[in-house]
Amino acid sequence: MQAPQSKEEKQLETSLDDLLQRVRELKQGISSFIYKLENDYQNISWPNMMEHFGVLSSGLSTTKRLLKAEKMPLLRNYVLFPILLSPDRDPHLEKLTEGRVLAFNHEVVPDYLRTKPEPEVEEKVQLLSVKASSITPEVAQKQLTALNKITSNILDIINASSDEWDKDSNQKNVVPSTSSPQDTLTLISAITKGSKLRRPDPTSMQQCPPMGPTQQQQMQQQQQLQPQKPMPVVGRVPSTIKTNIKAAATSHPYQRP
Amino acid sequence: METTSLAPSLKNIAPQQEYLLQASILDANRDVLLHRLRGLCDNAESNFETFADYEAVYVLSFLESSAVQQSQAVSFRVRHALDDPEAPDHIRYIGQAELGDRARPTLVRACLDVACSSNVREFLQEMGFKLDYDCVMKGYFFHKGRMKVTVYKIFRLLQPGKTDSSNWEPLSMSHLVELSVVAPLGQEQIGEDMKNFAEQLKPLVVLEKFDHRRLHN
Amino acid sequence: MGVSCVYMYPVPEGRSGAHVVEVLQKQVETIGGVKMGSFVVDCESYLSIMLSVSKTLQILHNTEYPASCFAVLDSGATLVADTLFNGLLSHLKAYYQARKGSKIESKGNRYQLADFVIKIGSVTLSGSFKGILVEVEYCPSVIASECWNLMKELLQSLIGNIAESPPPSLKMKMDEIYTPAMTMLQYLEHFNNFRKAAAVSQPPR
Amino acid sequence: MNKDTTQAELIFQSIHLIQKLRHDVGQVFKDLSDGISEYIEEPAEKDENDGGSNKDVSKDKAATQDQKDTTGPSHEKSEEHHEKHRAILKTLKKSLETISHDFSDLEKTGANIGPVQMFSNIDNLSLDPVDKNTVTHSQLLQSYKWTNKMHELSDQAVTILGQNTLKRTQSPKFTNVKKLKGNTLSAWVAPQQTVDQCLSVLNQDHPGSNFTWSRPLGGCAALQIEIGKTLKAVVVLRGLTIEWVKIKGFDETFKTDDGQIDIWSSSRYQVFQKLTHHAEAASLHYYAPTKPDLAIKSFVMWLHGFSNLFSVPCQKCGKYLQNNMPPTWRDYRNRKPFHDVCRM
Repeated sequence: MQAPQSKEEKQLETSLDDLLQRVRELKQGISSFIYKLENDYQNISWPNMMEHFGVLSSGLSTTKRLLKAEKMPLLRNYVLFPILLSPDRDPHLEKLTEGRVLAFNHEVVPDYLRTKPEPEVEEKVQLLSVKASSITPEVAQKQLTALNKITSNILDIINASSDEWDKDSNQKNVVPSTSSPQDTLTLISAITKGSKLRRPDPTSMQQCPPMGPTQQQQMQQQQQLQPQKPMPVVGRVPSTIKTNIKAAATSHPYQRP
Repeated sequence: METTSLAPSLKNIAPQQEYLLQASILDANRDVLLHRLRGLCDNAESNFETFADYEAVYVLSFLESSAVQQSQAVSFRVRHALDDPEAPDHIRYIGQAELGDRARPTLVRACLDVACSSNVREFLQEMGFKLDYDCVMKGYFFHKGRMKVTVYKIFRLLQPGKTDSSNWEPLSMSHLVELSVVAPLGQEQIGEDMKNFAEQLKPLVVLEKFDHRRLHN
Repeated sequence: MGVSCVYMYPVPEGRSGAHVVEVLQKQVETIGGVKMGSFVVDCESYLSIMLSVSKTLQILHNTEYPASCFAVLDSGATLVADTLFNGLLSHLKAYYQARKGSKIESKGNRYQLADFVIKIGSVTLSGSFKGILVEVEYCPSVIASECWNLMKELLQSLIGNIAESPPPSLKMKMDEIYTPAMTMLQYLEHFNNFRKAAAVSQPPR
Repeated sequence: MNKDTTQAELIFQSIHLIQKLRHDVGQVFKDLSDGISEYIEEPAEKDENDGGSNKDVSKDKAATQDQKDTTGPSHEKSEEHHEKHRAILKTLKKSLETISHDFSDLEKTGANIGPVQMFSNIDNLSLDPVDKNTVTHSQLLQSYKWTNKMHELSDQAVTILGQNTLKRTQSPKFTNVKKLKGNTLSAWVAPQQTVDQCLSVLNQDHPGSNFTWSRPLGGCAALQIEIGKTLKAVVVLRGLTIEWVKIKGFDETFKTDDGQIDIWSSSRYQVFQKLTHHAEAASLHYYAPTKPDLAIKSFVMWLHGFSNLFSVPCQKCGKYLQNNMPPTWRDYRNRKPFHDVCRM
């Protein structure tokens, strides 16, 4: 009797130790997180915070796993029975609980040793489960579809308006087309190179028939084949025109980029 | 021989550079820009300063103008204020625009302004200059420190030589906006200042350094 | 600004220019002139190159108008501009080039006598003395024909019969409003004469 | 006025009564302090001090009686003592009566004095306890000095102006108002239309010169005259009276840098500084308050005589220059040119 019992006890002891270890770690994690939140909240960043939560949740899940582990005896089979309730302060208990529980008295015992929810809560749960079971599957299905429908409708509305809103704000950014790059180009070239301001030289009329400025521009855009049609060069005297034309026809000296 | 008392004033012509940023604005949005400029620039309390100038560009080039020498042609811009008969005429020489590297915030070109008597047109023609083109510029003028902002419209003259306003034809539906500073060579700090100033006019106008080589005549 | 007349004062044979200038200065001081600084008028010639017709551009400066520059063409057309005009010329190097050794200047003392300004300048062409120019300006008047007789009276007391008639370049413009450019044209005329004389005595190489 | 004098009299009277009252009260106190012992010597003093009023006389009588009593035999001492007491009481009573009488007199006169009128805040000055803090006193002193000076100078000016026959300011002191009234007023209160009309007529009469005028300050016209291409003049007119003249060269300007008209600055040329002096003199010479338009007409005509300032020799010496100056004087009658030193 002694041996198996001791074996069982031993197992229980070790598993309890393990459990305690885990819980302690978890507790430490929580307290350090709380400490950080309280004293170092300026430096805490969101990823940092998430990291802490991750640590805590992993701690919880390992504890859970430990409880479900095979080696773990069924703790449920053990009964904790309070032998003595005393209203006096218990320094040993106080030390064990790090000052959280000062005495093992009537007040704290129901909270600490509870294995079932409170009766009122139990009642409410009961009520709800009864109500749920009273609904037929068809009705439930109907309600489900109705709910789905409503939700999807709302979703649609929200999406539509958010689209519109996006478009609006986009438009706002687009609207101030307060200047036209075409005009800028026209004006600057007029002021620096005199294009469209220069009067056609009466002597070189035949070579470059006078045309309206806009027309001329269109021509330039359309006739990409011969964009380098020489403009009348001011400062030339009629006698030199012929040679000029020749030069332009054979190879134009400045190729534009 | 060089000991005359005039010598210093003649020899020390510091080369002046013009730092330039350009853009344009549609006529409809002009007033918005003007009011913003008025707030940004000096003398906000006074009214807009306007100007109306007649500019004629004269070119001196060789008779045997082969294309290579064409690049050596010298052009002088002669300006004459139409709204202020008292103001002297003006010769302006503008050098080839340098873009510089990408880091340089503005266009830089040599620039020389010389006030002169009103017979300058005939005088230049007698020197061998030929009229290249002319136009009228009318618009508004602002200054902030040594930065100068002009917002003006360019007009073609329908008939040569007549400068009254019935003879004008606007070149486009936009005003040209220029931000410029004329300063001695090598003051790169100005470019930064201009860039900062231009930044404040966005997105109304986006003042840029325009590559003049990109322009075709 | 007023009407100016510029005359060449001959240097008699055997007398040094400096001495004649000194005598003239004494004379001005005797009639009450007060020395008010000095003056320089200089002139440089630019010749056109590669233009079909050869042209000469004369650039003059005058300390009386220190911020101005006078450009004169062969026809007498005169452009008055800022001194920065010299900067423009440097951009015209390919078309107009300064003729070497053409720099001529008149330099000397400036005297004030009531509303008159009297300038006695000795002319030097590329460093060597060529002659004496006397300028008398009557500041209050702007019409040469109005004050010519009055100026003649002063001029004759100073330089005698040389000032019998108004300077030739002024004769045509006696009734116009006088401008500083007219003074410069008178100087230019004298400078050209000096240059010609120099060219004759010293045949070109 | 009359009321004031009676008031003053009343105040004087009441002051007198107050003095009397004080004296009487003082007497009573003195009597009391002397007591019985010294009583004897007292009346003599009193006799010397006041003997005028009726009551005093009666008191004196009592006193002399007392004196007699004291000189009486000594066996009657106790009775004498009694007597003394009675006498003292009597005199006391008497003097108290005078006091009450005088007091009622004073009250009566006092009731007649009306309250003094407060003329101005000056009266309150005396109430200001910190007169050291206010500078009023020194200022008052200063202004008093200045008014005195001004008074003196204006007196002198009146005497000097009185001797002068050339009068520009119309005042009843200098001229006969009745004679000039209608015309003088129109000389400097001429309506703007009249002035404008007069000036445009002048402009037409002198084709060689150019007249422009403006009213920078409203009423007075600042007239600018360009005579030929010789000179420019600015003439300030009050109505049609010439108030101010300045002459400058043709190449000078009467404009300040900001475009305002500048009537103060002088020409930089000696000739025109001299001309300004002459023109000022001429504006006085041609002054005619009765015919203001004629005055300005003749002044402008005289000024127009300077159109040949540089081109005409002096009538007397035949020269153009004298002291390096052209003939800067024009005769008032025939407008002939003279040098400053050549006119008589």
